Amino acid sequence: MSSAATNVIELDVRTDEMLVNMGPQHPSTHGVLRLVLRTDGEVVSEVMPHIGYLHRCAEKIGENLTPRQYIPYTDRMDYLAGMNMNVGWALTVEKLMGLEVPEKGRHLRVIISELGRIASHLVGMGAYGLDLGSFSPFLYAFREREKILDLFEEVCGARLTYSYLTVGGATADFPPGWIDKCLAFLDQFVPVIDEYHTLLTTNSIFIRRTAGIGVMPGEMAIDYGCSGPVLRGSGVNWDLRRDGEPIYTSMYEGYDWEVVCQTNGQYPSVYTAPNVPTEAVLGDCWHRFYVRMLEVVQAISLVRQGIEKYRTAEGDFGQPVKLTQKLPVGETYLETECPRGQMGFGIVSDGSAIPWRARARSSSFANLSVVPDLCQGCLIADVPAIVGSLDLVMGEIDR
Amino acid sequence: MPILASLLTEPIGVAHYMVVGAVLFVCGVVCMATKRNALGILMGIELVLNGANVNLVALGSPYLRGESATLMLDGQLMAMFVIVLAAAEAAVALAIALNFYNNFGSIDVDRANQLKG
Amino acid sequence: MAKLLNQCLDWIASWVGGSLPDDSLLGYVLAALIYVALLLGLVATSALIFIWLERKVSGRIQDRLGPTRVGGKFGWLQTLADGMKLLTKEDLVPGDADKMLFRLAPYISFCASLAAFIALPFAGRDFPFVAQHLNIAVFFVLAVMGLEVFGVILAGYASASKWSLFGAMREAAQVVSYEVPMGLCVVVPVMLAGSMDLVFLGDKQQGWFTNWYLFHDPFTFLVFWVYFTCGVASVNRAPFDLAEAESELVAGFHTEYSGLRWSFFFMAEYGSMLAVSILAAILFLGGWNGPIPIAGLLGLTWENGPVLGYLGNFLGMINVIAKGFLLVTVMIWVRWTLPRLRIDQVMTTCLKYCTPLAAVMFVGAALWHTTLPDRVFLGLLQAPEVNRRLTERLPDHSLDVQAIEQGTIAQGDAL
Amino acid sequence: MNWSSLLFLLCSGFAGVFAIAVVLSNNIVRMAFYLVLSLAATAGLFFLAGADFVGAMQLMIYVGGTLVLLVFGVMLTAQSQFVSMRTSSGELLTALMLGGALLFVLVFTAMNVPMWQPTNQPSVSEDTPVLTATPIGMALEGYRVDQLEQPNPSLRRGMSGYLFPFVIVSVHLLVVLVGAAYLARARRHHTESA
Amino acid sequence: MQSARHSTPMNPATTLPTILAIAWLLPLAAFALVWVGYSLPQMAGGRASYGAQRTAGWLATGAIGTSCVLAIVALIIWLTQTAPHEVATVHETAAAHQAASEHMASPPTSYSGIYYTLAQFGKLRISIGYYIDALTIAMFALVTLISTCVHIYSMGYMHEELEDMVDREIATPDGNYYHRPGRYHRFYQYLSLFSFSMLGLLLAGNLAMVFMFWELVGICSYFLIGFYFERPSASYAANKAFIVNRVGDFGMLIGLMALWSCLGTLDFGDSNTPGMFSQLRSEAHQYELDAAAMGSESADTNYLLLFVAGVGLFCGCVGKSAQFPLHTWLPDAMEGPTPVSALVHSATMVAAGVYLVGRCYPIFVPEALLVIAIVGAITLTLAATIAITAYDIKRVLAYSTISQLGYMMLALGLGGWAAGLFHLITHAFFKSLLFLCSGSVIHAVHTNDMRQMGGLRHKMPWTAYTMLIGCLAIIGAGIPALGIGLSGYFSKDAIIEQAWSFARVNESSGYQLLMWLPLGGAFITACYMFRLWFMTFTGMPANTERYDHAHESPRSMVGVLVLLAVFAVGVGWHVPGSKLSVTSLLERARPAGTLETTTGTWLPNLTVPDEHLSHEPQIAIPAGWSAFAMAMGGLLLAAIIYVWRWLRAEEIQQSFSPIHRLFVNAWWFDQLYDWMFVRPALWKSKFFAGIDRYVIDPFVNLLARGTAFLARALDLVVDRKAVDGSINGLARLTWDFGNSLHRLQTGNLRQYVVFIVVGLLGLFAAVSLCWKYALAG
Repeated sequence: MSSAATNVIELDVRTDEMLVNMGPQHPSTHGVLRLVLRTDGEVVSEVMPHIGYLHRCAEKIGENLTPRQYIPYTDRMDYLAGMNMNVGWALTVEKLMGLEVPEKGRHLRVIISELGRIASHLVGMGAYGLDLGSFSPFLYAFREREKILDLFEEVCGARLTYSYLTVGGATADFPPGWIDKCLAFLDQFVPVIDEYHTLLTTNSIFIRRTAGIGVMPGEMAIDYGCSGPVLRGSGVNWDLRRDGEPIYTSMYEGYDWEVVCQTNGQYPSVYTAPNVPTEAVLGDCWHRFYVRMLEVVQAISLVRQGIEKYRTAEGDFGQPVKLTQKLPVGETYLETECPRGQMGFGIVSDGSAIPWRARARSSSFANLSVVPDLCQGCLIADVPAIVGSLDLVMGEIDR
Repeated sequence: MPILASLLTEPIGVAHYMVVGAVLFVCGVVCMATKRNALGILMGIELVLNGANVNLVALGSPYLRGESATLMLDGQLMAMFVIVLAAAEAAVALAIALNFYNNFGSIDVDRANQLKG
Repeated sequence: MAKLLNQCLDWIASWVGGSLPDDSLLGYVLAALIYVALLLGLVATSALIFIWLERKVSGRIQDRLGPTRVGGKFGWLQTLADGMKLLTKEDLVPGDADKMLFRLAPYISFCASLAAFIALPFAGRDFPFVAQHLNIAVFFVLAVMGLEVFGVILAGYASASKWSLFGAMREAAQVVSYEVPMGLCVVVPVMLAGSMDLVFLGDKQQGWFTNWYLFHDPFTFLVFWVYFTCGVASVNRAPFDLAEAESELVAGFHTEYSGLRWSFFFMAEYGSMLAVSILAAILFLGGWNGPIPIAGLLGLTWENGPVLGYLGNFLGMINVIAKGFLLVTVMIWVRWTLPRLRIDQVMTTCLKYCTPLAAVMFVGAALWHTTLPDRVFLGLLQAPEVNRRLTERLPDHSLDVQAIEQGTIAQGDAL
Repeated sequence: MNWSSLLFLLCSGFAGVFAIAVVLSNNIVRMAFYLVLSLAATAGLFFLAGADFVGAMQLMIYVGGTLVLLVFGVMLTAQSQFVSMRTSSGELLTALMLGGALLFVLVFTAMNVPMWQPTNQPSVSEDTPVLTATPIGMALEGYRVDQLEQPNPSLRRGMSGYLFPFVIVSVHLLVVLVGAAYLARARRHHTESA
Repeated sequence: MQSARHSTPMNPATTLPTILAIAWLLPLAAFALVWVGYSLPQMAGGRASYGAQRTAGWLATGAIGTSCVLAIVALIIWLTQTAPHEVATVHETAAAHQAASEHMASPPTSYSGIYYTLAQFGKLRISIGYYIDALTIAMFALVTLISTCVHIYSMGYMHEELEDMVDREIATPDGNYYHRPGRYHRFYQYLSLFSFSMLGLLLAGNLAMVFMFWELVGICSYFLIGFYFERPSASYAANKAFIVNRVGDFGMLIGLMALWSCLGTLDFGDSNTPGMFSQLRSEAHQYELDAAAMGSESADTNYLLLFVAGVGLFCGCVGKSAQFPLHTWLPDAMEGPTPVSALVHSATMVAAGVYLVGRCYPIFVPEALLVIAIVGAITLTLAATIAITAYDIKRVLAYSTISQLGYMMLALGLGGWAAGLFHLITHAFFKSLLFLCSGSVIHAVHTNDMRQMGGLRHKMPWTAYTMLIGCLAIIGAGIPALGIGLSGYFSKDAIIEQAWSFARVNESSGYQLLMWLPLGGAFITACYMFRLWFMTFTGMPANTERYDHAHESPRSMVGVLVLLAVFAVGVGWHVPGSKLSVTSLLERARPAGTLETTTGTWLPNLTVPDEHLSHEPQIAIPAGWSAFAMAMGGLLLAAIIYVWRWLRAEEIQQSFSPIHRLFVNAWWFDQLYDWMFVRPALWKSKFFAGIDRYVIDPFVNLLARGTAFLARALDLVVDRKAVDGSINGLARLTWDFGNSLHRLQTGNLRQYVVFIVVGLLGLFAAVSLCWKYALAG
């Protein structure tokens, strides 16, 4: 025996480490993420994410188009929450131009982007169930998402790539009767959330699969630059809608809401949801999922408030600026709270109508970077559970 | 050879079973004598035990011989014990093989010659 | 059956002046062929129905319609259409695969699953509907169903795909482990009946549902659920479908399979599901003896002559199959409801919960049985006469319990 | 030829051919596969010989348990360089020759003992089922219900049961289980600095 | 015995000797013509032209062809004009055998007479006579047929000899190859002479004439082996063949003397005086061997003399038929041209030994037969083992020939008269086929080494597949269940059945070996024959250059191959629609009294069984199946090693290197003889030569250097070698002993298993001694 003061652990069987490709064609990587797993039996010793399969030169394109022309490209970044992308880019340009959106337009944006958040979280939730082998919740989630998409279609004519919210406000106002339809949807949707909780959140197998898995402490989340539900799932009380730049926080001025995050062992009680199971550890997959579920409830409340305010607001909804509007010389950067986290856009302008440099900072990219750390020593089955709980969208990462 | 020729006309006797048992036994022995893989040798042992079992069962079978001289139930009980003990043996042998594999990084029994004289 | 066939053939042969001995090979081969055809028909048809059922049930569960068109209504011919599609698919074999094993593996799985039906009776009494009446049928069925795992393991190995290998290893670990609690559960009704003969076990539960072993005592009631859980696990159905977990292992052991071979794995899976369910039905749910003894009430019993008895058996057969289908439907329901367990959790479920539970139930049922013999339905009712009379049918060719008690038979004094 | 001869031929043919395949095959996984088939065919032989309990046991314990274990071991160690290891032809030939000699001797003996030659009247018709499960169970508990008519009391005494071996085997199994688990378990060496 | 039973217009008694005499003398005429027309002028310095050389070939071929036609005519006459022997009825049941045996109370039909009396010394008459029976006729047809085939084949094979020839085997001192004029005509001259001698040997009516032609074929063989006499190896081989044969002939002479001294005649048949056969097996004695008839003082002495005569005659046969221990010449004889190997050294001349034993069968006592059987058994095993390791294609065939001759001898020795001779005939066909095929291959690739061949079946399909037929025939391929097979199947089965039958009658384990050896031999035969075929014709070409130049042989050669292949397939069959076959023909010649079970006088437990007993199903079926299994096993082993390559030949050689070396060096017989006979002779001569030259000088020198040398020697020998050496030696001995013991403990698991099996077998052998169901029982 060596004299070193070490504890040598010999494994049961000396197995060879195996390199396994999970993706880019794999049912559980939601697109074209490629994870190279180094496994020892069922135990994963290392995960190496490989990205770039969906790279489309989005930033470079931004240097060739005017900001309004660029709006459709932002749709294609986080294609599950195109509306939120639109609003992020629009706000950045507005910040550069010093534009201010009218009151009505502000509430319109809140309604639309919170609906977008619901739609996005529904996919995240349903697909997560799928990742854990439960198929039906996925369809339940999509059923409801389709209803939101119906609403979106009605306002802008598209179901996925909306290009609705744009620099200066929106392309159009809500069609007549749309508000009622939206409210009707929300009324119908609230009880459905309980079904989701039954099928997933409180399901004991679900809890066993997620609680205590992929635990990420708050500091680590901050270190890695995680944001959105991933960050808040680790107990960091941070939401740009509250903590962001004024131009963004002013959008939510007058809204009554709380950041969904466990503080002092408690989630905000305003949003009704099942209790946290004892097995769950703050920062694990279950909490990330749970935060998303609560944010859906939160978004419902925000939409309802937004509708109230919209109805009473006066004036124009905010006409879009000219397509070839010249930009002032300067540089600006703005992050907004998208469903997946902080989506930042930056512009450097030389005074022409076309930005000299367009930049996008993806939340999923930062969230993905924790995968190698979280998956250290987990089981193969935990990899989809962890990756799914981060709710990544490759379109955003690869841009 | 006569037994082969008469197989079509004669009823099956203990001798027939014994021939099968012999084939299994010899295959097992040859397997043990030719395989370098420890697990291959283990398989040879299983074959050998099975060859013996065939004989035991045949001698205990009421269908094959006069009842007065058969082993009857004893044959079957012996065979059962053999099966059970073979399972035990396989478990231990497998454990040894895996341990060997851990220590040598190989399953080749030719590597296990460190104690040779 | 074979003798009967030979006699029939002899009778036919006598028209042309020939004759056939009772033990002619012809009858035996014919009988075997008939049985195989019947069982294959049953397994294949029920696989067809189950696949359709699976799609329909999952559709309904998920707020969809499922197949609606093929075959006119309800898409009832959808499976057939799928089958045709599978037949026309290219039969792919990966370049690095062990070709022979790769090709053989689906058939091994299917054969094992089909072989379990050899010993499964569909009706009992004087003329049991069973291909091979074994007095150790329970044992045999369990043993043969354990062989299905070989096909899966070989498929996993031979595919030369890492995902397949993972699936195979999981399956091997899972099936071998679950055989233990499953065996323990099965032992409970075997102990109550005192026989491993499935026909006998079924007949012991004659009469109303009160005579079912499910309701025999609280322990058997629980054991049934443990058995069902283990059964689901041993046929690799969700939430225990680790071997083919699509979100983790792409498609597990059959990742590389396509077309007909793939469909054989499917058939094997559904065949096993049916076998496990029918075994459960016979062991716990009275087999061919319904909740209400319709056949008995209608007078279709063997006491009233063979023809009526035969008709009663037919009813019984429908009863068994219906129960089997019911349990399979439950499996389908479970599959579309629950998430999947992780492999270590599957093993924990088996070793930490199912096995001790089954062992405790076994002891409990044994104690119950000794304290309250000849009582059924949680000990509330007296066992009906017919059931007690059946005790005499114990395979006791010289077993004289009294003689043992009086010590005339030497106990193992070799000790 | 009657049906039992036919089935015997089939089963023994399978058992023998696949046993030979085990010997001839170089690939360890295939060997395991052939072994499975061979042992399953042997179980068929047991059924034919009227030992259905032993046959089912063979299927369950041997084929279903031991061999799965074996296959497990094979897969744990089946790295490409160990999947097929050749022995030198000389050894192969020696083994084959010796095996041939052994086979000859065994077959020769099997065919030369008149006691073992087939008789025209099997003592029990092949169609009457022989119920073995209960007598075996009783024998394991120490009662020989099949030996009640044994005229020789001393023989009866000696053959009266298998309770003792049964107990020994069960203890043995327990020990083996523990031992195997210990052997293959993770071992932790706690070494302190000198 | 002159049969007067038939008085048809064409009396076979007169026509047959005439026809056969013409057939016999025709080759002599050809020889003489070629000699006068070609060789004499050449000796005087003349050169025969290309066309003229060709003519010589045609002349010889025409002569032997005519002989062949005549022989066939004789055969037809025989078949039509003489009544079939009663024994020739096909034997179906044991009862029929019994009946047949009783009918045997008459000797076979034969015609004997004298063409010309050379000299008469008292009772001993030396004459040119004839003894014609079915065996003579059959052999006549066989020899002329094969000889004709070889003549035709040689026209293609020897075409290089038509003009000036470059012998690439011999390098002249100036670095070129040796040039010489072609010797085409001489080749045919020798072939004709050989044909004449061989036919004379077959026709001979007495042993003296047999001896004369015996020597004549020996001479021809000498000429033909040494055909390329410029090659040292060829001339060495020719000398070796000649000298080794003389050793056997010496024994034969003793046998002849013994016979003559007690019988007073060497005639086979009764021409004027009673011949040997009728003296020894008189009608009065139920044709049983009657030692008393020999007219000596006591029966024991007579028996001894008979034994000596038999063994002596057999000695000659040992030499001619290359049996152990005089087998060493035959492989070397392959130095001759391949057609010669086919004709002389496989099909005809070497079979003359077997023929002679068959011819003189009535005079062999059971003990002499046992000697024959033992020698045959040893030979067949020995030669077969050597053949496995040989790489020279012709040497493989040569050893195969020796082995097959061993089979024939074994059959004769075990009482299988018809079996042995039947195998002689079938063997002649398929072995000449095999040799001619190998000649075709050698012709194509210009090498004898099989390691240089491979894949040739694509290049020369006719040769390949005719050779495959030959191989199948020699291993005795057939389907036992249907009773269909190639010629070798019938003849080899007959031998093995006889061996089986012998082993059943004689229970002592030594005699059992006489059954197991031929069975094992069948395995090895199949193994080496197919090794040859696979190495030559299948697989990848080993030497691409040779492969690319290979080509199918000319039509004259291929045609002969096909013809012989047809015979190799069908010579064992019945003529369709009749019961006529080679066996039935042979049965017509079976000597009287040899179809009975006889026991030895000195060895009472030695029983030579009646040959017909071997056709009983309880012997024939297991024997047939085991022969079949053995042949298939050998074929399988060859395929495993050389086609599928599961086993590697080199590895096997390595692991069994002592055995391999033994086989490769042909059991060290050549070396043994070299040490035992050649070297002593050389030493002796050197010694006597040296006495003259070296007796004085060394003696003086020795004295001169004596003292110094002695001192040094004492130091060297006594001190260092003896004293130190003995102590060191003792130490080393201990060390080696320990080492040799530790070698057993290899730590090799598989070896331990092998030890266990060996122990098990040993245990069984021990048990066999006392358990009645085990082997010895």
